[in-house]
Amino acid sequence: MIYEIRFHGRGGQGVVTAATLLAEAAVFEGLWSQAIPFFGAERRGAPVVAFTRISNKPIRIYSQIYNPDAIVVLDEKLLQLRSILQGLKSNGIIVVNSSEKLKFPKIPSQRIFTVNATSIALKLGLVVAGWPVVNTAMLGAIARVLNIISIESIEECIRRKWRGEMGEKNSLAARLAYENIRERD
Amino acid sequence: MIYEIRFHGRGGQGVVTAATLLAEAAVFEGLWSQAIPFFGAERRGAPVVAFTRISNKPIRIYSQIYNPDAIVVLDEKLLQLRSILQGLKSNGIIVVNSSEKLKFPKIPSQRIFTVNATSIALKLGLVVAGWPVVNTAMLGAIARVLNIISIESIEECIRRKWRGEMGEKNSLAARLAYENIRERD
Amino acid sequence: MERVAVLSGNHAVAHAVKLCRPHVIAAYPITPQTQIVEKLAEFVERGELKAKYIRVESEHSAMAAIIGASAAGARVFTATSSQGLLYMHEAIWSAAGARLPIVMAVVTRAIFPPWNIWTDHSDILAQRDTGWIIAMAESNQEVFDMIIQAYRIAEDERVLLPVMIGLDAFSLSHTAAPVSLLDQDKVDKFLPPRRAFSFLLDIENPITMGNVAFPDHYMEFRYLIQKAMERAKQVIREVEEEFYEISSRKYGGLVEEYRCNDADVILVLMGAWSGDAKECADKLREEGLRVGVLRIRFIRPLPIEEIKRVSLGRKAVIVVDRDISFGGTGILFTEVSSILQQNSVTVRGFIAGLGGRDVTAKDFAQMVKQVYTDLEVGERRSRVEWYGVKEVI
Amino acid sequence: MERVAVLSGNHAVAHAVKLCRPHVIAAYPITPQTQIVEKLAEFVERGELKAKYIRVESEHSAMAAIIGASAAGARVFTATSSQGLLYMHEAIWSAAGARLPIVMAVVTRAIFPPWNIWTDHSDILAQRDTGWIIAMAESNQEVFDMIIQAYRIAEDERVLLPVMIGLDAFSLSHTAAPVSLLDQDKVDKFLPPRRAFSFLLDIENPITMGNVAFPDHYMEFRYLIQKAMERAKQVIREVEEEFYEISSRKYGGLVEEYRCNDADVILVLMGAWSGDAKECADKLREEGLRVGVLRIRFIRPLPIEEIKRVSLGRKAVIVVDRDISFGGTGILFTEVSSILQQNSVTVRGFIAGLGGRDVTAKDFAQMVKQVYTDLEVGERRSRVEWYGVKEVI
Amino acid sequence: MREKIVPISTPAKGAVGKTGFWRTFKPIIDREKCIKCLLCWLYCPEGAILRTDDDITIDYDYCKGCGICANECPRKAIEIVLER
Amino acid sequence: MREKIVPISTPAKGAVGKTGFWRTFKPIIDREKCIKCLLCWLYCPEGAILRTDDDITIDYDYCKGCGICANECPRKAIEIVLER
Amino acid sequence: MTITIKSLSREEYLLPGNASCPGCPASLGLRLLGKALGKNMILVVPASCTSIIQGPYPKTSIKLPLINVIFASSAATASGIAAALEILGKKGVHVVCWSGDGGTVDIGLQALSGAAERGDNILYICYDNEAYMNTGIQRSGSTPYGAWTTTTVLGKRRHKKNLPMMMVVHDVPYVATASIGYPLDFIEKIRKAARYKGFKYIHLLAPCPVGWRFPPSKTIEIGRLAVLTGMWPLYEVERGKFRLTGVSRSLLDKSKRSPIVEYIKIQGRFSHISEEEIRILEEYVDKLWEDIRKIIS
Amino acid sequence: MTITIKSLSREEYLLPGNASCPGCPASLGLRLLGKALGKNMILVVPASCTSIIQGPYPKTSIKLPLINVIFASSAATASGIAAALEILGKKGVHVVCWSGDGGTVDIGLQALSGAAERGDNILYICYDNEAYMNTGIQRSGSTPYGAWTTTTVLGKRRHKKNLPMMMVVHDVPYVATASIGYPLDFIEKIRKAARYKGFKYIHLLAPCPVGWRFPPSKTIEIGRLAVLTGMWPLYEVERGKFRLTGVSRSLLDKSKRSPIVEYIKIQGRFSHISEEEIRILEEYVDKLWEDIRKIIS
Ligand SMILES: Cc1ncc(C[n+]2csc(CCOP(=O)(O)OP(=O)(O)O)c2C)c(N)n1
Ligand SMILES: Cc1ncc(C[n+]2csc(CCOP(=O)(O)OP(=O)(O)O)c2C)c(N)n1
Ligand code: SF4
Ligand code: SF4
Ligand code: SF4
Ligand code: SF4
Ligand code: SF4
Ligand code: SF4
Ligand SMILES: [Mg+2]
Ligand SMILES: [Mg+2]
Repeated sequence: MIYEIRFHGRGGQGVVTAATLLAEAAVFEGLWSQAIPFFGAERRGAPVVAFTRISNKPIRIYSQIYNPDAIVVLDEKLLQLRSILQGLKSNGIIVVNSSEKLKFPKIPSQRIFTVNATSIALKLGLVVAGWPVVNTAMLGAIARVLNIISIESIEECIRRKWRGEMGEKNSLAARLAYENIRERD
Repeated sequence: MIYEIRFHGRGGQGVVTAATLLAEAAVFEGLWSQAIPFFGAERRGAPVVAFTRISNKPIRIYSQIYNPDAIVVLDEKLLQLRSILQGLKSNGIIVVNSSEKLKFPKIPSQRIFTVNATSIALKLGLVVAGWPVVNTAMLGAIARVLNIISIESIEECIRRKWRGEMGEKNSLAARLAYENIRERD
Repeated sequence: MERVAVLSGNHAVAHAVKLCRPHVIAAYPITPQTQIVEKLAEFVERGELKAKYIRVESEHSAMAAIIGASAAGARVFTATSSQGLLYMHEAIWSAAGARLPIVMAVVTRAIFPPWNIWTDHSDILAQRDTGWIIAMAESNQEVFDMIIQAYRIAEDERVLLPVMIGLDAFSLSHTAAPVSLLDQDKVDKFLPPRRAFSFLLDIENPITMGNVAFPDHYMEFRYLIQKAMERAKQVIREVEEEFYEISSRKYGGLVEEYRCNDADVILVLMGAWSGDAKECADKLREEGLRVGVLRIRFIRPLPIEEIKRVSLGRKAVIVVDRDISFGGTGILFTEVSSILQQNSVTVRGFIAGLGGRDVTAKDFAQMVKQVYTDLEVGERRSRVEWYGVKEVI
Repeated sequence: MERVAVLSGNHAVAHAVKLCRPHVIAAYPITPQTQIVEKLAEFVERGELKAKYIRVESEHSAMAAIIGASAAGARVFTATSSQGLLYMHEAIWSAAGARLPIVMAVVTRAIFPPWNIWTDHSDILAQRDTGWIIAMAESNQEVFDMIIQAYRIAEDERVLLPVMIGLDAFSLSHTAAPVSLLDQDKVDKFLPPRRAFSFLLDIENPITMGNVAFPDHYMEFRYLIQKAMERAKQVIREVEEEFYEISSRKYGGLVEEYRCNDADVILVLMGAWSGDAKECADKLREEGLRVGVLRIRFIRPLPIEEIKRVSLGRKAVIVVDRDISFGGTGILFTEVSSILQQNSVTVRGFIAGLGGRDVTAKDFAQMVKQVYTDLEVGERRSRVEWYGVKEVI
Repeated sequence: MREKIVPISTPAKGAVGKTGFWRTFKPIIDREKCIKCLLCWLYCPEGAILRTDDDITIDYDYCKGCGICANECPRKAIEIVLER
Repeated sequence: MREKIVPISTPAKGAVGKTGFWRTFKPIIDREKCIKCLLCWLYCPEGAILRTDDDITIDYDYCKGCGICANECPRKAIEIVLER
Repeated sequence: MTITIKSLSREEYLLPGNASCPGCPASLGLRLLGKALGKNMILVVPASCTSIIQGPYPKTSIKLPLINVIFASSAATASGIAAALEILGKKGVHVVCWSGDGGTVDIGLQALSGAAERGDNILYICYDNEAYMNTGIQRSGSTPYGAWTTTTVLGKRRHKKNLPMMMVVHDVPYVATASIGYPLDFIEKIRKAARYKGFKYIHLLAPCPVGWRFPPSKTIEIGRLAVLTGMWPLYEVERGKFRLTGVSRSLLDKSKRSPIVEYIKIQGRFSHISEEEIRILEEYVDKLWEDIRKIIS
Repeated sequence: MTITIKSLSREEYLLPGNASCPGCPASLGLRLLGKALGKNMILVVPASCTSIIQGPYPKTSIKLPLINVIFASSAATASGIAAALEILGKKGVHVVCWSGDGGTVDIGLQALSGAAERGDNILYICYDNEAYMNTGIQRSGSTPYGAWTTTTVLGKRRHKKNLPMMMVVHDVPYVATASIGYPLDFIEKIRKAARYKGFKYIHLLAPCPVGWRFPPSKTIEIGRLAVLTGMWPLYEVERGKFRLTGVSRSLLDKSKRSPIVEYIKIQGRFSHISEEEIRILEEYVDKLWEDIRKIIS
């Protein structure tokens, strides 16, 4: 079993952190994982990607991910990018941070989920430098649809990363997203 | 035919210049030559050596000279050095700047010549920084004993190197040494 | 059991270094090595590592500073990459000539111009003449393990040479993966404090290091470096055995052999993409092609015997270089084929993946298949080609 | 006929450079290269050479300055040796990557520590990966000739790569020997002014040199350097032919073959001691041993075809290295035996003469005889040994 | 071809794309308040404020939304709103 | 052996031999004139002037004959003669 | 002879759509450099944020001939270009080094000092964002006391190297400081410098929102506060003659200077600074001005 | 607290029979260094005449732990040694860089400046013979205007780089100039420097008979003339406090300074200098002192 996830976000949104936390949660579950940042000009606001690779066996490949099983989009606006679904498996999953019902060109066999991570973040007061922090919420969402990593593991890894209140809030964000994710047509 | 000469002098006496001028004179005669400095700490007053290799064919070897045909000693005091005649061919020639009859341990088949280059230099006023300049005189002496390079070629090359009065004086020094060299017992 | 942490290759380096209790660290930042030096600076500032951290103004000075510290008896560390490695080239020679047991991590990265920060082995391999022991890791775990072993190798009296541990830019340096850590007391036992030798800088024993050696003396010092390199081979194997005792991990000494025993074709390479090559070997074996992987762990000292032994009697040896010696050819290819002189085995070289161009198991499979096809039509000539170059740019 | 002057190798370089009318010279002194830069500084100051002479504060800056000047369209020159060459290592890569037709003289010298200023080829050979064309001269005459040809090769549109011309410390650099000079007008005809290309720095055509290239672009630039290296082989031969027209001198292209035709054993080496090796060949032939000398003139681009052709069917090829890649072996040995992979010829290597240890025709004869003896008792295994190392120091 | 043997690049607007896409906040000029002092034009790090004769407009294709123009406008004639 | 694997050297007088041999000129102290001010001792680059209690002697094995001592002696108590 | 905004050309030499962060002082500085000198210049850029700002091959955002160079080599490369232009008879072209603080005060210092000593005909501009930003905010010799960076997580323990004054010691015809908070002053100094033959040096303070941890809208404001608090005196030294410029002219009088906390408190990099550390910074500023007083008197 | 000759130890740390030229200022300087600090120091020596003076393997003329290092690296190597000593708990050992002018003002400048900025605990001594002597007299950044060297055969066209004042700008605890003509002053400054923790810098003028072309007996005399003519002011800067020392104390008054031709005329390297060039040198000296006056006031 090997499972590959691509995260899309914008510089400053914590995309690499999300990919790494997911990898840590996988290890916490007794699985193997990798978190792979793609290094470009990670300017604030610029589109950024990162990857997580999860397997039940030690992972020895280090090449890049071309055909992810899932795509996580931290900012709805990124759906405008032509490249956003590039390579997604025909039975792949898309998880988008969105408040709306998405009209989005995809292959019928692919499934699309949305969760309003922004409103979760705002509700919890998770705001840094004017930006809602949505990466942890998105982890809760992906945990739900991946179904190989428990939300508890995600919460645990988040709490290990940020001690105290920050940890609590962020893990709660993940939990709320986990509970509120919806599948769209 | 290959002819190898080793010059002994002291730092500041122009030993390398002597070796080079001899090489130039050889080329002027239509022969082939090399002038090889040995690089150590060439401090003023410290013992220094240089070599000239002369041949009637192009010289292609660049290794050092171990068994010279002739040894030229610019400063009599250097005769105290144990290494002074090291490697000299059994039929080799020794030319020393000296005013005296030398008592010097050598193989009988070797020949020893002296010339008072210092007095020639002093007579001609060839003095730099308190030192008599003896290297050009010694070239005249070696020309005489080598017998493959004419004194005229030596004079010419000296005059090319130093234009004007300096050239004249130095070539005269060579000529005087050429004429006044003596063989000792 | 020790804790498993998900660490980037860079952080794996930093954690391993911390466990080795270096006295002096001097480093200069360069992408993609920065996380190493940042993490170590943090360890030191927060008091988690009792060491002096010198924030030098260049890599040349980084190496110079740890040369000084090592000559004064300290255990030392630095890390760099690409331009930084090239900038300290002169000092690199100096460290080896002085026989100082320095350990350095090198995040392998492409060389300017143009700017490119992705992996490429040309930088580390261009240092192969310098008298350093040079190794490349395949995984973050191995980076961690190699760093700790590096000190033992470097400080072994039979060796006394500096060691460079390479890890691929981004594919290892920035990719986070699980790493089994080791307890401090285990590492302390494995790696005792550095011993003082009589050639160190010490006011009670005034000696001069490195003054002029005339032609009648110089060559012997060079010879002694070469002798030490030869002895290092055995030391590397021994140290790995001992490390196995505390970690239950070993990789195979100077090289790692993966399914080589019965292989017809052997892929030879080093670094992170070796894992993809192994993946390729497994896949091709499913298709009936008997492929093995010989991973070069140490390129200096050169594993001559191992390469010879493993290559013996194969249909082909395929060397994949992530580097190029311009006007010559792939550096591994040159080394391997030199070892296999007087041997008729087909050695096929591919130059691939320069400047971080991705190479996957599929790509390796394509190389292997091409060689098989050639062999089938009787084309057995050794040669090198470039893989995956676009014709027009 | 042109004037014959008795010149040290260094002065031969300076005179050749002057004839090439460089616009910008930047250099930093180092024994045994100093005479080159002193002479050139004097030419410039005395108005005999219309050029800008930049008295840089280090070799890294020397190379940087001529990179800048060359990028702005100037013909440029520098010279260095040993530590200076190592100190500019990063910039050396940079010059080649930018495809600038720079010419540099390298007086080959041993590497610190300990200090040693005598000849050793490790310094120049340690630069063999960098994308420079690298040649070594045998005589002062050849140094003179090579410098002039170097500009033609470097500036040829099919090449556009920098060129390094090596000459042995002291044995060439300081040994004065007759050199046939060339008249300025002949050189002017042979070497026209440098042509301006569209990738130079020019306010009328603003372009950016060397900005970031992602993995999807970088590799092609490296490939193009390698292609240029391959084309350079032909260019080197052509340029030599043309040079012959003005000088009546030629040496044989990438290599010089001396009495190789009927030889049983070939000595392979480069640099000044090749003359001693030829002397040895002549002497041994008098004793009935058919020995030839294959002198490597250009080590980059590597004369693969030539080495292969000349080695074919010999009893043995003896490679004598004045260098060592620690933990590997002699650098020429590695290159030559790599070329002769799949070939059963015996390749014997000797590491000799490091740090200026003198090697004479007699020494070469001893190496050759040892190989003959081994062959007679059926010992045909290729291997490398050190020649003339004292056991105790 | 000759141009392309070396790593040289040619000038182009949008070398990394339409960077207006990076924007989270958007500056909007209030033409009532604006006195055309051009300070915003001078200070914009992107050159994303276009100066036509003596008027100004924002080139939203490239404005990265840093907010400097708004911060520096002496008339508070530029408002920053969340990008939609 | 271990000492000798690296290029280290040990201190010794006369590392390049008896450098008194380099001398062309020789300093000779006139003990009449000397007031034992030790200035010559202080200035000698070679450390070739030996200071015994409050007297001085020249170590001709190592004196290179630079003449500094003579030049600096306040009493002109050192004479320089041509070396024989 | 003060410059007006209106007089500035509309031509842009740093094209939009480049890779600078929002609010980047380096990109604004480059833009202003273009306004100051127009097309007649060749840029030399060592490794730095500016290497990235240009954007990747095959495009570039800079409409000037530009050569990217290895980190330690900008001044030397510029010397070479200037020499080439001179001997090839290309007149009226300025050779400008555009280098970060790391590439100036640390790894590029030697080449810089060498070129200055030789008096080579170049204009060297250091844009000083007070850390190695391109590699992710490590301390440089130019990072001020007390500032957090990733290699000084508890705050730097050494003061900023005073490069402009070191360049004054080199006795070159023109040295000036500038701040991105005062663009016209910067432009004026560039133009003044360009009138001299020989080596010219301008040190531009460039507050960086990413590295200094402030909102990108505050770049100019902080550049101004640096000057108003006296942390960054604006001056120029023409042929050895020292002169305060702009608002700094009135700041010799300490009472005219804003308290430095105004500058410090809005920067995240100083968020953990102690009272004691602020005092040390204040003393540093006082000494800066004391030295200036001496020079002027 | 002035030192007397008699109080100096007889112990020699530079042993006779070394490879210096007769009349060498570098070897005298080393000898004095030994007298100043005794055995408790480690020497760092970059490529220079001092590399040769030691003599060749397997012997050495220096009875102190000494590490020869690559040319550009002395200060950085010293930083490493100092760090090692500190963490290994070895107290009371001075780490001293003994470097030529080339290794200081040119190729070693960057490492030097870096170590100073970090405040590393070392004493850096530059013995300044105003050219690259070990390689045969090429100009350095420290060669004075008008001087012949093999790379400035018509006389150097640039002034000497003012390294001591650059080090003062680095704001280190101790900076001083010294001249081999005043050994006791030099020894005193070494001892003073050694009392400070942190970075200390001493710049020793070292007239070299070989490179400056004067008889070896005149080394001290010329070292004195440099000071008396005002060409080389003796001073020290302790914790930022500037103080002229020795005879230089009285030389602010130009009339007290000997004419610089007295210094110039006995040096072969200036033998072709013109009246105009002498004037330029005079102006240079006047400016030197003018700057000192400003600092002192
Ligand atoms: C020899 C070398 N060492 C390190 C680097 C890595 N590097 C590239 S840019 C940079 C930081 C530049 O800092 P600065 O000069 O202040 O410019 P900024 O990034 O802040 O604009 C570093 C350390 C390099 N390119 N070359
Ligand atoms: C990188 C490098 N470049 C050049 C040299 C050659 N070199 C050795 S000593 C020296 C001159 C040293 O000059 P300085 O520092 O003034 O000391 P001095 O010889 O005058 O005592 C030079 C250029 C070197 N060893 N290393
Ligand atoms: S700064 Fe404000 S007032 Fe001035 S032009 Fe811009 S928007 Fe108008
Ligand atoms: S927000 Fe920033 S980028 Fe956009 S126009 Fe204003 S200053 Fe320019
Ligand atoms: S300097 Fe003269 S007076 Fe003084 S001790 Fe020496 S010889 Fe005697
Ligand atoms: S002549 Fe020179 S070396 Fe001899 S004792 Fe006098 S000062 Fe010392
Ligand atoms: S880090 Fe700072 S200086 Fe660098 S590009 Fe971003 S804003 Fe500009
Ligand atoms: S050249 Fe000058 S400094 Fe060097 S050893 Fe000789 S006298 Fe001393
Ligand atoms: Mg910076
Ligand atoms: Mg010097």
